[in-house]
Amino acid sequence: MLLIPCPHCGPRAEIEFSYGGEAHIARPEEPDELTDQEWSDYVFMRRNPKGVVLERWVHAHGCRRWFNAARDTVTYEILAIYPMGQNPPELPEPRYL
Amino acid sequence: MVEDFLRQSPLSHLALAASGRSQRAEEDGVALAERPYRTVITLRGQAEDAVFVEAIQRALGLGLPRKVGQVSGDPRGREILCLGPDEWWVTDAADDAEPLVTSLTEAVGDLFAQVVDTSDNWFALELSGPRARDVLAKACPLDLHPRTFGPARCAQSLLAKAPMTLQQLDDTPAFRLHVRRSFADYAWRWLSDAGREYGVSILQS
Amino acid sequence: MPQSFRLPEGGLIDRARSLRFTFDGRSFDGHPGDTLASALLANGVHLVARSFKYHRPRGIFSAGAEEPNALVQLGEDPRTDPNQRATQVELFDGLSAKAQHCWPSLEVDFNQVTSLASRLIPSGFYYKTFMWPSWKYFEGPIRRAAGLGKAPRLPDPDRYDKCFAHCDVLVVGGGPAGLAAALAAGRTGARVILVEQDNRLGGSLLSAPETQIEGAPSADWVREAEAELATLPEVKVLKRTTCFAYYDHNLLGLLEKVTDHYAPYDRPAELPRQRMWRVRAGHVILATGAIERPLVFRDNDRPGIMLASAASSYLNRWAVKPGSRAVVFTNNEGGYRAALDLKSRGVDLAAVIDLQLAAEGPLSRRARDEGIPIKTGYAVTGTSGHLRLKKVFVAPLDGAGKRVFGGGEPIEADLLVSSGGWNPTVHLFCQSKGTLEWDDSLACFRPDASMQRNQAVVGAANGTFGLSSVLVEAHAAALAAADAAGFSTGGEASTAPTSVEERDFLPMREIYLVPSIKPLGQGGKHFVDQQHDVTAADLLLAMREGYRSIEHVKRYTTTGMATDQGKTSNVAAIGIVAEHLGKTVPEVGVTTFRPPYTAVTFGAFAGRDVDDFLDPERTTPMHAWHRAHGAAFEDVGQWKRAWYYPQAGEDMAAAVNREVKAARDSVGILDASTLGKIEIRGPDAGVFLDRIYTNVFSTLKVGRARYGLMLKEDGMVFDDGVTTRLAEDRYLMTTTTGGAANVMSWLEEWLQTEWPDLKVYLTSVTEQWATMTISGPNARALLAELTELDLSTDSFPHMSMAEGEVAGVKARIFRISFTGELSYEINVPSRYGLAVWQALIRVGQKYAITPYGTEAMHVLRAEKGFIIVGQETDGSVTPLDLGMNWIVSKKKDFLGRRSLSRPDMLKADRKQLVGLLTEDGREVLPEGAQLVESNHDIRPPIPMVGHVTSSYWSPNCGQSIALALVKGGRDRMGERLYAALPDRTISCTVTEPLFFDKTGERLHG
Amino acid sequence: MNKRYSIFSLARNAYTRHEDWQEAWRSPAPKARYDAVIIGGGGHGLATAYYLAKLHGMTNIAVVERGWLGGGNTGRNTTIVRSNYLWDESAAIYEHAMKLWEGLSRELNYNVMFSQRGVLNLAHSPSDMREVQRRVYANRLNGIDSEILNAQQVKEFCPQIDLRGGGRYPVVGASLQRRGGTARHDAVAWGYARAADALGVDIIQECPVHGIKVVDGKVRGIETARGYIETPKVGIVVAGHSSVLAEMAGFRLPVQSMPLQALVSEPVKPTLDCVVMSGAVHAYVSQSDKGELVIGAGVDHYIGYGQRGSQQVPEETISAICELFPIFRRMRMMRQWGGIVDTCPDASPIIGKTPVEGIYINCGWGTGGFKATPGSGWVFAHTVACDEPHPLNAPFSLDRYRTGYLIDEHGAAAVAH
Ligand SMILES: Cc1cc2nc3c(=O)[nH]c(=O)nc-3n(C[C@H](O)[C@H](O)[C@H](O)COP(=O)(O)OP(=O)(O)OC[C@H]3O[C@@H](n4cnc5c(N)ncnc54)[C@H](O)[C@@H]3O)c2cc1C
Ligand SMILES: NC(=O)c1ccc[n+]([C@@H]2O[C@H](COP(=O)([O-])OP(=O)(O)OC[C@H]3O[C@@H](n4cnc5c(N)ncnc54)[C@H](O)[C@@H]3O)[C@@H](O)[C@H]2O)c1
Ligand SMILES: Cc1cc2nc3c(=O)[nH]c(=O)nc-3n(C[C@H](O)[C@H](O)[C@H](O)COP(=O)(O)O)c2cc1C
Ligand SMILES: [Zn+2]
Repeated sequence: MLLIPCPHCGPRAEIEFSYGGEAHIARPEEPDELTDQEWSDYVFMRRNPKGVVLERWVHAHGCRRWFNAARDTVTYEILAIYPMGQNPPELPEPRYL
Repeated sequence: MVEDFLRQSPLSHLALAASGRSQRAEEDGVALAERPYRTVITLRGQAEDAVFVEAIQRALGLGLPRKVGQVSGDPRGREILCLGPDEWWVTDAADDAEPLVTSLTEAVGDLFAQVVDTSDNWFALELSGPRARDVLAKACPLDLHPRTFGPARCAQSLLAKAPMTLQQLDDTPAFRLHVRRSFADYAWRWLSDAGREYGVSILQS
Repeated sequence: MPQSFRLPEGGLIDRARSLRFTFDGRSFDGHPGDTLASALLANGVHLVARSFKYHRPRGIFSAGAEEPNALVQLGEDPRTDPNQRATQVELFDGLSAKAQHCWPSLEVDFNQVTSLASRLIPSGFYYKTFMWPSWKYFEGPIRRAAGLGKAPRLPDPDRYDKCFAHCDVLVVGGGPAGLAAALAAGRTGARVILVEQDNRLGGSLLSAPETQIEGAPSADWVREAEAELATLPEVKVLKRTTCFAYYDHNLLGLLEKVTDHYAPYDRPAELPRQRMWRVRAGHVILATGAIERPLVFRDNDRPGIMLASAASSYLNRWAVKPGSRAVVFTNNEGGYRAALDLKSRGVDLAAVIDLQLAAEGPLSRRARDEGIPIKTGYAVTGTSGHLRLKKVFVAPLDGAGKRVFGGGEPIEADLLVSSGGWNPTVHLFCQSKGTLEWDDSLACFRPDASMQRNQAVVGAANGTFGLSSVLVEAHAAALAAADAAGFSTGGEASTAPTSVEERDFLPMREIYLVPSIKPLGQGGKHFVDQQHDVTAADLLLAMREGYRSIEHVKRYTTTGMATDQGKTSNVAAIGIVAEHLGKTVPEVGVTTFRPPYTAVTFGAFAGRDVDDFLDPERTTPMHAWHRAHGAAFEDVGQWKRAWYYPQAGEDMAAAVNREVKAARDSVGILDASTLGKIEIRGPDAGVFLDRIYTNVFSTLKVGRARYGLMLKEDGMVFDDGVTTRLAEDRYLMTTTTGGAANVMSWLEEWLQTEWPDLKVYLTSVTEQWATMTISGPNARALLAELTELDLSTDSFPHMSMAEGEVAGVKARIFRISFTGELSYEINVPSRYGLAVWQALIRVGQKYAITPYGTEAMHVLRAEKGFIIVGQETDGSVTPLDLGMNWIVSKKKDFLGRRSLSRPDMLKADRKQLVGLLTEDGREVLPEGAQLVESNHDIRPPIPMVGHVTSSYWSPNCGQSIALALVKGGRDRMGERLYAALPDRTISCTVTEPLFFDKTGERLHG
Repeated sequence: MNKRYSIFSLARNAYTRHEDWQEAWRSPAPKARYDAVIIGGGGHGLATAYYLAKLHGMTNIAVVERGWLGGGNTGRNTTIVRSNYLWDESAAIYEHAMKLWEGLSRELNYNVMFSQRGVLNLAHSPSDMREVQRRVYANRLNGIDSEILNAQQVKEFCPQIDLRGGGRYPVVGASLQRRGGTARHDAVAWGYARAADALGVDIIQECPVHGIKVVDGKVRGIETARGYIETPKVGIVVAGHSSVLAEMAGFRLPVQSMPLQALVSEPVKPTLDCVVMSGAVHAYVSQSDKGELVIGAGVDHYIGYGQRGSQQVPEETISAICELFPIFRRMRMMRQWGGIVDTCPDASPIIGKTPVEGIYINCGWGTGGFKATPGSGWVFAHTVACDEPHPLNAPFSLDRYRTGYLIDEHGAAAVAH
């Protein structure tokens, strides 16, 4: 059970949170302009890195706020949290095979 | 005003009033009481908007806590719990929320804010006594040690499998636990069971 | 001969009291402080078990958690526990244990024939045979031969508990290292939890009474340490508590045995049997000690053969002589400690057989001085004795340690102890993904790099074996942890407890496979994993067959996969593999350490989350009424909903028919409180809803309501419900019962993450309101009796809302309908729900008001062709499939819209919602029935064109009705389809999904 | 040549003290060039190689495995085999696998201990029951054995279950596939490896692939820890690592890799004779031939390559097991572990061509691909050899996410094992 630092409530147990998948996926402004392929990329294609992932969490059983996190998917270390709408901080890029 | 006898606590089927004591028995580690009908108003608004903050303070006579987890006011009377960066609870000992809802609604007026009566959406229990933290530790992943939590603090978390808003009332320690109304029976039975090893007194509300 | 092997004095037992217990039907006595193992040994019982595969007689091998052999079945059904390690079972009065995995008895076990056939059943034999004619003929007997103890047959009557805990410093292990660490950290005021699996603190000191700390016997130091810890308010000491798992982010799992050690009649009823702790620790100090490594020699498994340190423990801690005449077999100085202990406590010491070419340490010197016969450069080449060790054979080794000379000289002995060095107990460290390094000087794996923050390993667990170094290291680690947690010693440097450094751990002679007089595998067995009967020959066979990775060796031979998880055997196995492959031990590497350290009861994992606490039951304000009126309940998510209300003599069908008719003939009442409700406010509320719903809400008039459909971005229907505009900037949304929480999160997600510019606030009010629906031609008349509101269609039309009092309670009333009848949905604050419901029932008597449950509701809505999300839809259905194009706006974008124009969404043969009428109207199609186009009996696979989603007897239509999703269904009106069931075929006709009041007159009543 | 395994060879070798057994497979050095390379030595990769050699005559091929054979999900799954899937496309491929399972031990001359002891999928509510019926009826029309049991029949088939479900999850019925059951996970990998090796396939372990050379949209070869290997065809069958390999080749997948956990109890004498699964309470359990209860837990809902998982997940699963089987509450967990499962948005696999010519992908089996091992290898071999999908795997194309032809097995496979 991870210990996730909610930006509003402080470190809390993973069971209070829900996962929201990859961060920084912007909904297309004009869906009609997209090809089927582009639209399906938006709906289905997600980064799945073995390394640092930028992802979204919501403190579902807490303050109910969404936030972004950078997490190493191998060590599970949470490297940073930052608000929605903000760009990720500079982060190390560990490489795993 | 509606007749009193028309209303029902979600625990009315347990007939707690008949069995309850007035205070915790010496030998029991915890006491448990239901606290139905308290006023709980959910307030949403922009903490960075001074007009909003001031309007609320004027309407309630209480400072609007800005840090999530902070509580201002009197836990046995009127208080404000900060639940999120733009979310608060105004709770009050009054069992009729309407006057307060009205004054808050008027206070926020056309501001981008929301005032909703949620008094019946939630149900409050009070758990107190020297072993109260031990009982809560069975249900809740929060660290409630006096160094990290205390009176005038609140937190949202889980009570076993029910979402919960928790606040500490005093150093007894006494805690008030709010669960959604439909979880009242579950929460009550869960806590009674978890407290069994320490002894549980049931208090009249 | 009661306790004839009990020494007259010493030991940490309470001789004043005796405890009576039985093993395999025989009665014995022991004392408080004993384990089952020590008590058996005190009574001269060594044979306690049979091995897994060959059913070899086995004894007590160790004195702790690492025990591979002495597994017993404890207690009687329903409180029976298989595979309990006798070395960890605390003795209590009335304890009863049995040998397991043998027949007819422990002494005479017929299954031992497998031992004779052992040549036919080497590792992996089952992969090579039993294929013809079929595995099924062999599987049964093999299954019966496998397994160890017996699972209970009756439900477990005991209760378990679970809790969370938090601390600044968690110290695992209550030996000298753990105690020193807990004291040092505790004195700073930090919150400390110290856990010790044993019932006593002290660890290895309990077995070494002669050691001194701070100038006093270590036992005194331990006592004082424990006393001081008890005075520190922020320190919690948990004994009988095993730290079994180290999960991410410093979450550790503990299993506390709360009442297992009490006699059954003494177990306090209010206490759980066991308690699981989940500790979130700021810092973790692992002081888990070390486990001795046995030597692997021929026939090293007989009762009477044990670890050298175990022998010392039995002598010193339990005052038990583990034998009368002993041989010590060692490759390092440590074995001499056991030799000295044995000698000094009156055991006849036949010889120390030392693999080393010379023994030059302080202990061996002392042993020599005391006249103990020592044979260096010698090996044990074998043993004899069936149910108990009788003889040990020894012979000189060649210089390389690969061969022995001569036929082996016999030595009479009933005890053989062996010491092959020590393995730091790195299990928890490795579970937390720490990496190991091989320490050549100590010949063991020790912790290398940590993968968790704030973690330290100290003492023997870290490969630090000298007592004073252990104390210094632990002390320093604890202060560092406390300091990092914000607690300091307050300026004055606190000093570590001191002890005289004992250098009794010297380099060893690394020989993982002790040679014998015959080639490996002949005339005896070199056991590596005793519990799984894996021999050195098995390991070699695996490698010969190409299973060379240590992971393959493990899985092919099953070494290390038994209940002890190879605590005493893994390193030996790795050593043998390394030697055979010509690699170094670290090159071969270890297998993955996984939780739990020792096995954990399922019940403890579940804690109190069993029976009706497994999942909360959510109830509505009118629940008690439904119960009192005999309702049967249906689970909808976590909610309990009234399903139907059978009256005397009615079955479900009769009750539902009555309820369905009542709602159309006069008036019915339904508890709809479980519907999700969300208050929405803000200047952008309308825009927001337009993006969420497929249809438009921004144009809705205040006071009016509209049905809406929500899609996920993939275009599939996700939820539906009616949303009402309460004011210019306020809406009230309703959702399905099961979807309420998901919809709320869905809305918040879009608002917070994608559209933060929209000014909208949401608040869930699901349980603020008790909701009751009255439905039927008399609904208006009934309501009129309880409210002053003008209910005429003009002032209160269909799809609108009004506020007013009902039965004296302020209410919101919605005129909406899920039945096709004139309906009012009355919402009052939950505290008044029951009162208003009762008022409606009371007044409704004159209209024969009938409460109806969810089943009748389903029938009523199906008669009207209304869908239920989750029944007509399954995550693969679009609004177009449902024929709901009318609700899909062409003018605006909304979530999921773009997906609807993907090529597959437009195909004509997509499954579409239709109605079905059976040819024989009395026949009700089963839900889920698959539809085919022809009823000719053809062979599968038979192409299916659709399936029945809902199907009911409709008393109002006087026949059965069904909804179905059918390929190209809208073009099949009037077509005949067949529901192909295993036992029959039902023919039916495709119709519009609408069966009753097709013009919708009744709605407007 | 490989010597055949049989009771006679076992006896013969007993006589020579097992000194003469041959290696189950060779450990050759990689050649500079192969006609095709399969990346991933799990069950699916090895089966692909076997069928490529056996059915398509491609024997100059290699399987390249980063660690040890079967060390991925093949070696860590709960071994449930069944074919009672809802949609026609799934039913067809899983049933094809089931037929291959039924003759697999003898085909491979390696006992994979395929045990058709029956798989129960429990229903706990009327709506569960509706789904059970829908699936069973579809199964039968697809020619798959599948039955509906009422509560009493469940009790008769598996007396250990507490029909009250502890009170909260009463068992109201179940579907039963009698031909379903379990197989020995490791043996499947090893049996395919040995059989493929016998046909000339090079099996190369301890050889991680760290690069894929693509020129002009065509694959040329792979970079491995043991050097560059030239090849015109690459089959990627690496389960949890699919996205990592796809990235090397320069295309994307809709796959998320998540931790899925399992655990075993201590071994006991036979106490459970069938496989029991319950989607509602997220639990599935069987007893292995060695005696452990083998229990599958749920997935963590976030990406993770740690091959472990969150502590609360097995906790929930074990609670559910205690609920269905109060007699197991005193049993003890002996070991828990995790795998990295590759999940697709529609819970169905992707088997087919990729945007890169010569690269084929077989992934997305998520929590339930062990049962498909023979069928998956069989169709994938066809795809690689013929450069076009077999009709059985054609619907499982990567392109379906574009067109919307999803095969959503979430409902029918709430726990997809
Ligand atoms: C806990 C658990 C329980 C499960 N239970 C069931 C069940 O009961 N029934 C069922 O049908 N399915 C089950 N599954 C799913 C099933 O295990 C998998 O779908 C299936 O085994 C996948 O097989 P595979 O051969 O594709 O993958 P794997 O066996 O994972 O093989 C992939 C291989 O690729 C290798 N690889 C990765 N990267 C590289 C690289 N760069 N270079 C070279 N090689 C590489 C890996 O080392 C690995 O050996 C379960 C899975 C888990 C984790
Ligand atoms: N041959 C040698 O020189 C040698 C070998 C081993 C130990 N020792 C001596 O042992 C001492 C080392 O002290 P130490 O404190 O490091 O080790 P220790 O063995 O004295 O104590 C470790 C303690 O940890 C407990 N423990 C282990 N795993 C646990 C778990 N998962 N949960 C709960 N408790 C657990 C054990 O029951 C034990 O009480 C020194 O005195 C050293 O001289 C010497
Ligand atoms: C069906 C099955 C049965 C298993 N039985 C045992 C067992 O009896 N003993 C054991 O120690 N591990 C058992 N395991 C677990 C393995 O030891 C190991 O944990 C698993 O293959 C994952 O590998 P890893 O832990 O090395 O990462 C079993 C695994 C599976 C898939
Ligand atoms: Zn928060």
